[in-house]
Amino acid sequence: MITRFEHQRATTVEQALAAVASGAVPYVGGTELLAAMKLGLTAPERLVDLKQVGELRGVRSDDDSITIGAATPHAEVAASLIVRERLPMLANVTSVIGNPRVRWQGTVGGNLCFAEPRSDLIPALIALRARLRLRSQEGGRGVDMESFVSAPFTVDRRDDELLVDVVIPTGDLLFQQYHRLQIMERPTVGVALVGAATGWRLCVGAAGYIPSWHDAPTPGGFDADAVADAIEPMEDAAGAADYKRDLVRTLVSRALSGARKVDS
Amino acid sequence: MTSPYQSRRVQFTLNGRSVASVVPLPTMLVELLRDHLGHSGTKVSCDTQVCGACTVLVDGHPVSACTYLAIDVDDASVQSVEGLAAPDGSLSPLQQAFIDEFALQCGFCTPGFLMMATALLQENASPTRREIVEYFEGNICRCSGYRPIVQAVLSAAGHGAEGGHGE
Amino acid sequence: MSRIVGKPVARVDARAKVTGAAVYTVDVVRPGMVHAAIVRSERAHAFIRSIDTTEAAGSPDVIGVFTAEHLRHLDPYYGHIIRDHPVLAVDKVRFMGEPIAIVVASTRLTARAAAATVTVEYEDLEPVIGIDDAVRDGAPLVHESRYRRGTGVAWETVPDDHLGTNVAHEAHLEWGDVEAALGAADLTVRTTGTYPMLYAYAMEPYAAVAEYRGGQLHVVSSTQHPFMVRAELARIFQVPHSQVQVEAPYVGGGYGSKSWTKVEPLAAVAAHLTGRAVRIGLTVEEAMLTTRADSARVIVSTGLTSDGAIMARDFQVDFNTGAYADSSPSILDKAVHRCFGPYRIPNLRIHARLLYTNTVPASSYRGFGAPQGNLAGEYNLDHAAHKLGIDPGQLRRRNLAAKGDELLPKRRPLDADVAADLDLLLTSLQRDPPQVDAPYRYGIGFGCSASDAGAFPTSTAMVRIGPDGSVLVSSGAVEIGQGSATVLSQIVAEELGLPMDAVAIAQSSTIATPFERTTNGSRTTTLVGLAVLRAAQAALADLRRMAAEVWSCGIDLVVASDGALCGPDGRAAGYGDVVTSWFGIDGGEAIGIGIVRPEGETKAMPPFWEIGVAGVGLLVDGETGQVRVERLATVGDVGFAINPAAMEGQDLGAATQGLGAALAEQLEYDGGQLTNPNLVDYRVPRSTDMPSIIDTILAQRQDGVGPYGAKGGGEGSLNPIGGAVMSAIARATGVWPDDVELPMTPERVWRLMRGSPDGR
Amino acid sequence: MTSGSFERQFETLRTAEECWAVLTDVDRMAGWVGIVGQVITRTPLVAYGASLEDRMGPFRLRADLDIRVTEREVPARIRFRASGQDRQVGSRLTVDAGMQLVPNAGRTIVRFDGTYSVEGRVATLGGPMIRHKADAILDQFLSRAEEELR
Repeated sequence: MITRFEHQRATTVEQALAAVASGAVPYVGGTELLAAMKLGLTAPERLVDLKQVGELRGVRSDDDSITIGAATPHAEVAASLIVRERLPMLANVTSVIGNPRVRWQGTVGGNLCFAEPRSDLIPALIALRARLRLRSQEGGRGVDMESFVSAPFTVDRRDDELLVDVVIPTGDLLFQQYHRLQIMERPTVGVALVGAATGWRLCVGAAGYIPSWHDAPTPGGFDADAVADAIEPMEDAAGAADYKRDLVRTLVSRALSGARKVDS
Repeated sequence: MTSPYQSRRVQFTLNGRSVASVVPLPTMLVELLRDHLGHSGTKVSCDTQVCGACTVLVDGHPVSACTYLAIDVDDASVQSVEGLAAPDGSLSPLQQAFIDEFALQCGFCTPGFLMMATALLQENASPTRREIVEYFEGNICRCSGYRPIVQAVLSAAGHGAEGGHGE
Repeated sequence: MSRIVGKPVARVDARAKVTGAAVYTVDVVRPGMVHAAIVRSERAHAFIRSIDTTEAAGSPDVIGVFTAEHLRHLDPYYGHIIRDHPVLAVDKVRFMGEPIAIVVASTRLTARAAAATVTVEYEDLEPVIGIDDAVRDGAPLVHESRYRRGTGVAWETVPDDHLGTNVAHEAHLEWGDVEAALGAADLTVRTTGTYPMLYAYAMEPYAAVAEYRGGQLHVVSSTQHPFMVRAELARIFQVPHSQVQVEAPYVGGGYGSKSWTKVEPLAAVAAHLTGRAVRIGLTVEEAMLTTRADSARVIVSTGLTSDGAIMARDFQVDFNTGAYADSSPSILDKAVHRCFGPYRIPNLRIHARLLYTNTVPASSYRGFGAPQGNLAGEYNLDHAAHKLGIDPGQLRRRNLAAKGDELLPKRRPLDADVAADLDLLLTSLQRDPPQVDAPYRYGIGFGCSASDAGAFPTSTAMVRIGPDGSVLVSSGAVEIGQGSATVLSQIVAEELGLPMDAVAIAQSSTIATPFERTTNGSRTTTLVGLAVLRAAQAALADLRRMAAEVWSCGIDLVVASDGALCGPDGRAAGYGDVVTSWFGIDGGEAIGIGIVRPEGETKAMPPFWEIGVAGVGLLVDGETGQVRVERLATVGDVGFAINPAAMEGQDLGAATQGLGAALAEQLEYDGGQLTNPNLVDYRVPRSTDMPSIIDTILAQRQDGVGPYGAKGGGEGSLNPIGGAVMSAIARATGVWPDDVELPMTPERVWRLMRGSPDGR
Repeated sequence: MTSGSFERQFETLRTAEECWAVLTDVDRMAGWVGIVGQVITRTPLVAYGASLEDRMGPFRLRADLDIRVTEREVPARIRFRASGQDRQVGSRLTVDAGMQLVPNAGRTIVRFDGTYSVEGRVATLGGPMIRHKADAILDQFLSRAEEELR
């Protein structure tokens, strides 16, 4: 049951910032927010629609990084030539989220800020060492992707802030692969493995309450058993804790053997 | 007594014609089409964005009209199943292929599949069988086992019975 | 030589369905129509202490709020076998989600908002959820009082009186001496098969629009059984059938789940109490709280000789049927007939119980009691073959009943060649086995089933040939997607020598079409087909009589040819000309009635045996337990496929639902609450789950009683899938458990491979 | 329905009387657990009311709890039943819990046990999440209790 709410549509970032400063909840596609509102799980009194804020949408790049506007639909990221060329793992991840409708309605920023624990995008961006830029009427700040999500559905964003974009460093990438397994509607386990000249990062998403990530100088520095033991598996319709832990072990092993093949 | 909800006017293009309606804010796009504008071809089933029965195109892209605020299509262009056939009643190649391939039984999912297939062929005029299957991940047909639907899209895309190139 | 039957003629409903023009109950709008929302129980088992509707009654737009108190002047119970189901809960709720009150308002939004304000005080009772809860000593009683028989007691199912227990119905079948035979067997294999609680998921959720027209109750409903719903409504309101009209427009999927009465009484009492046209349109979540399929535990022991001959089978069948009986007593009886398979079994004993629990009431679903028992029964034979070192196809061939054998005493002998069907299946299934590498493993599985199908042979139909020679068929059978509109039209076009576009069909309206008992049991093509065939022949005979009078010749001299009549001396006239000449004006019609009843070829029951012969080849990921079905084969032993494309569509659809049950679908209860009443957490097969190799084989031996030798199909291909998948997984993994349970989720397969019990 | 049970204990140097005084001071205890707002004492050691509010990102659950003491023996043990519902979310919470104070060689063993259940919409969406949350709340409560009785 949706209760009463007020609604406004922003066309500029300034309008959007003013709206969130006055307590409005931002949304673009509404794939998560409207679904939760329909179930009565959340009842915001004010909404602000960001679909028309052009500044928040699109993929930009320079030599060392790719920047994705928070209001960019997943499908647009997946179709971006520059993303497909330099961040094939991200192109892959954004082309398997939900279904084609969710990928046109849903956006990168919405996915990150909603922080459903069973997300493909969050572990991928942690492994890619993405940095998020937020703004409020007071000013802006940056947050590393790995410290953005603190608990299920809980992120480091104040109600008066907007996530503006995601900056992904691409300068020294050597390797990027995402292994996933999905049993129900959302991913069951996602393992992102990214190698860069400065080091390797492995992130496990979806299996635990929050993503868990590990750094190592080479892929040989990761241990699948240790990674699996480190997660606190979330039991749900897809499986109990022991099963999920074993899935993590299997997928991490597969990811590492993929890296070894490339390495050798 | 009056409705407890605020209402707002929404004006948009529906299947090429300009339309307007005044709706309570919580109205979903599918309710606007079905209940306010009498376009009942678009169906509601799962109501959770997984079955695709409510698929319509907004500005050319497929959305779940069950979870899309009606007021958000203000100024937009919406295409529903009623807009697929030509004004003279002649069917689109996809519609004809669905008939020829027996790609429907109860028909409740059919409008959603047709709209998804329309979106797919706009994105990719010559999809492979695998691409079609994957594009339909979010559309449920409980009657057919999907085979004839996939075949219909292949056939409308010009692959005929050969089944497209590659898996 | 047929012109129209036996060919993949385009569906007559296709154009309406691809343009969005097809009208379903959810699309029906009536002048002044208002909307009902249902207040549902938040408890699984409780006495209702009070219901406070004050706030709802004063809410914006609200026209009325009604509880069981408002129905006291009616006879507000339904249930066609056991009349145990109150329209609105009376004094007590028996499952979480049971309707307690109806709120009628001018919009759906405001009706739902008002319904959310109704508060109910409960006095909790201990809930009964599982089979073991229901049968233990001292179990709380779901029903305390005796109920009356329903209006549609099935011909072979008579409700028992089990006052003081949770057993709603029992059934028993026995011949030979099972104990002695099991004692003498070389090998006895025991299997416990647990079949999940399933939701049919017809994509159109239950909906009904009710109103009074000139004092007559008129209900439009998404139902498979308009005439049976009429009977139940007439009894609730205590009026003659003629005062109640029920019609079903296009139905958005049925699969059995829209059999008998569901939401129609709620809409009807709301219309009765408000005097308005009232629509009830459930959400899928509410539909999942309306009905489901019976879950089951089936224990089977089979005794065999060392060379694989079955000596005896002993079955214990327990069905969890939820809070109300609905069609489940009949389903239980059928499960008894269908669990042991199309085999010669010298000694057989089956005991079955139907158990009330505080869960969503179970009712019909595709297969009607067959899939539940087939899982245990067929896996058990594969397990036996494995233990004996015999090829599973060989073991079956050795025991399969032959055409003409009696599967059930005093019933129609087997009218199919199941061994030939099995050969067709295995040839397809064993073709080109894939090469697989670790961690993947491949296995095939298959099974057989025989169902005493066709429900009851009661069917009437009418064919009218109009003044322009075009034809209107009237049948009470419902178009639920199975293609009845097309197949019935094909039969009439064939019989009258007319093209398809000269034939139109009107269906499923108690006021506009003649009586049809039900649209279930795979009966429509065979029995309704026979009725329309006879009606077409009768209409043609009527037309010939007219021509004979016009031409003043003997009727024997008038013959039909290519859509026209020819008489002596080279006389010929189109059908329309004969009609108008006879009536003497540009009007009139020739009318034919077709009737099917238990007489002649449809006297022996069942009207036909519906055979299921199907199998899969699947890959198991040895590390994650994920299963990918690579190939699927079905044999539709349908006698004659009047529309082969539609028939193959039915077989693939049925098998696909079987795959859902085998691998993913399951309604889950935690305490008294259904925890996955949505399509996100109740996962049905998607396009990506489908095998890449699908072979829908049709076996057409024209051995049925239906038109041109047709027999029913459309359910059979579901029945063996569960056991086939289980056996394929056992072959792939090399692990053969004694206890099997569907769905085989990746987690269950993983536990099977590791011998690891559930870690929860 | 999502349900769970718990059983925890710790030992303190305080006497049972001292523990009792702290562990029946509802206003003080309310501050230990983030999700409990104001507590109203209707009849001391018999009936209380409390407001509960929990948030997980955008999801919010609010319920007025009715708390009734079902057994008590000063200063040894107390049991209560708390129940309430969030009508907006369509969910109901019930907690049956008890505390036992067992003197043990100059120390006191403080034992808590109980069951909780969440029924309705919330339970259809996140059983594991609820259990996870309940564990966290219990941990929070017990660590504060242990701290205060150190």
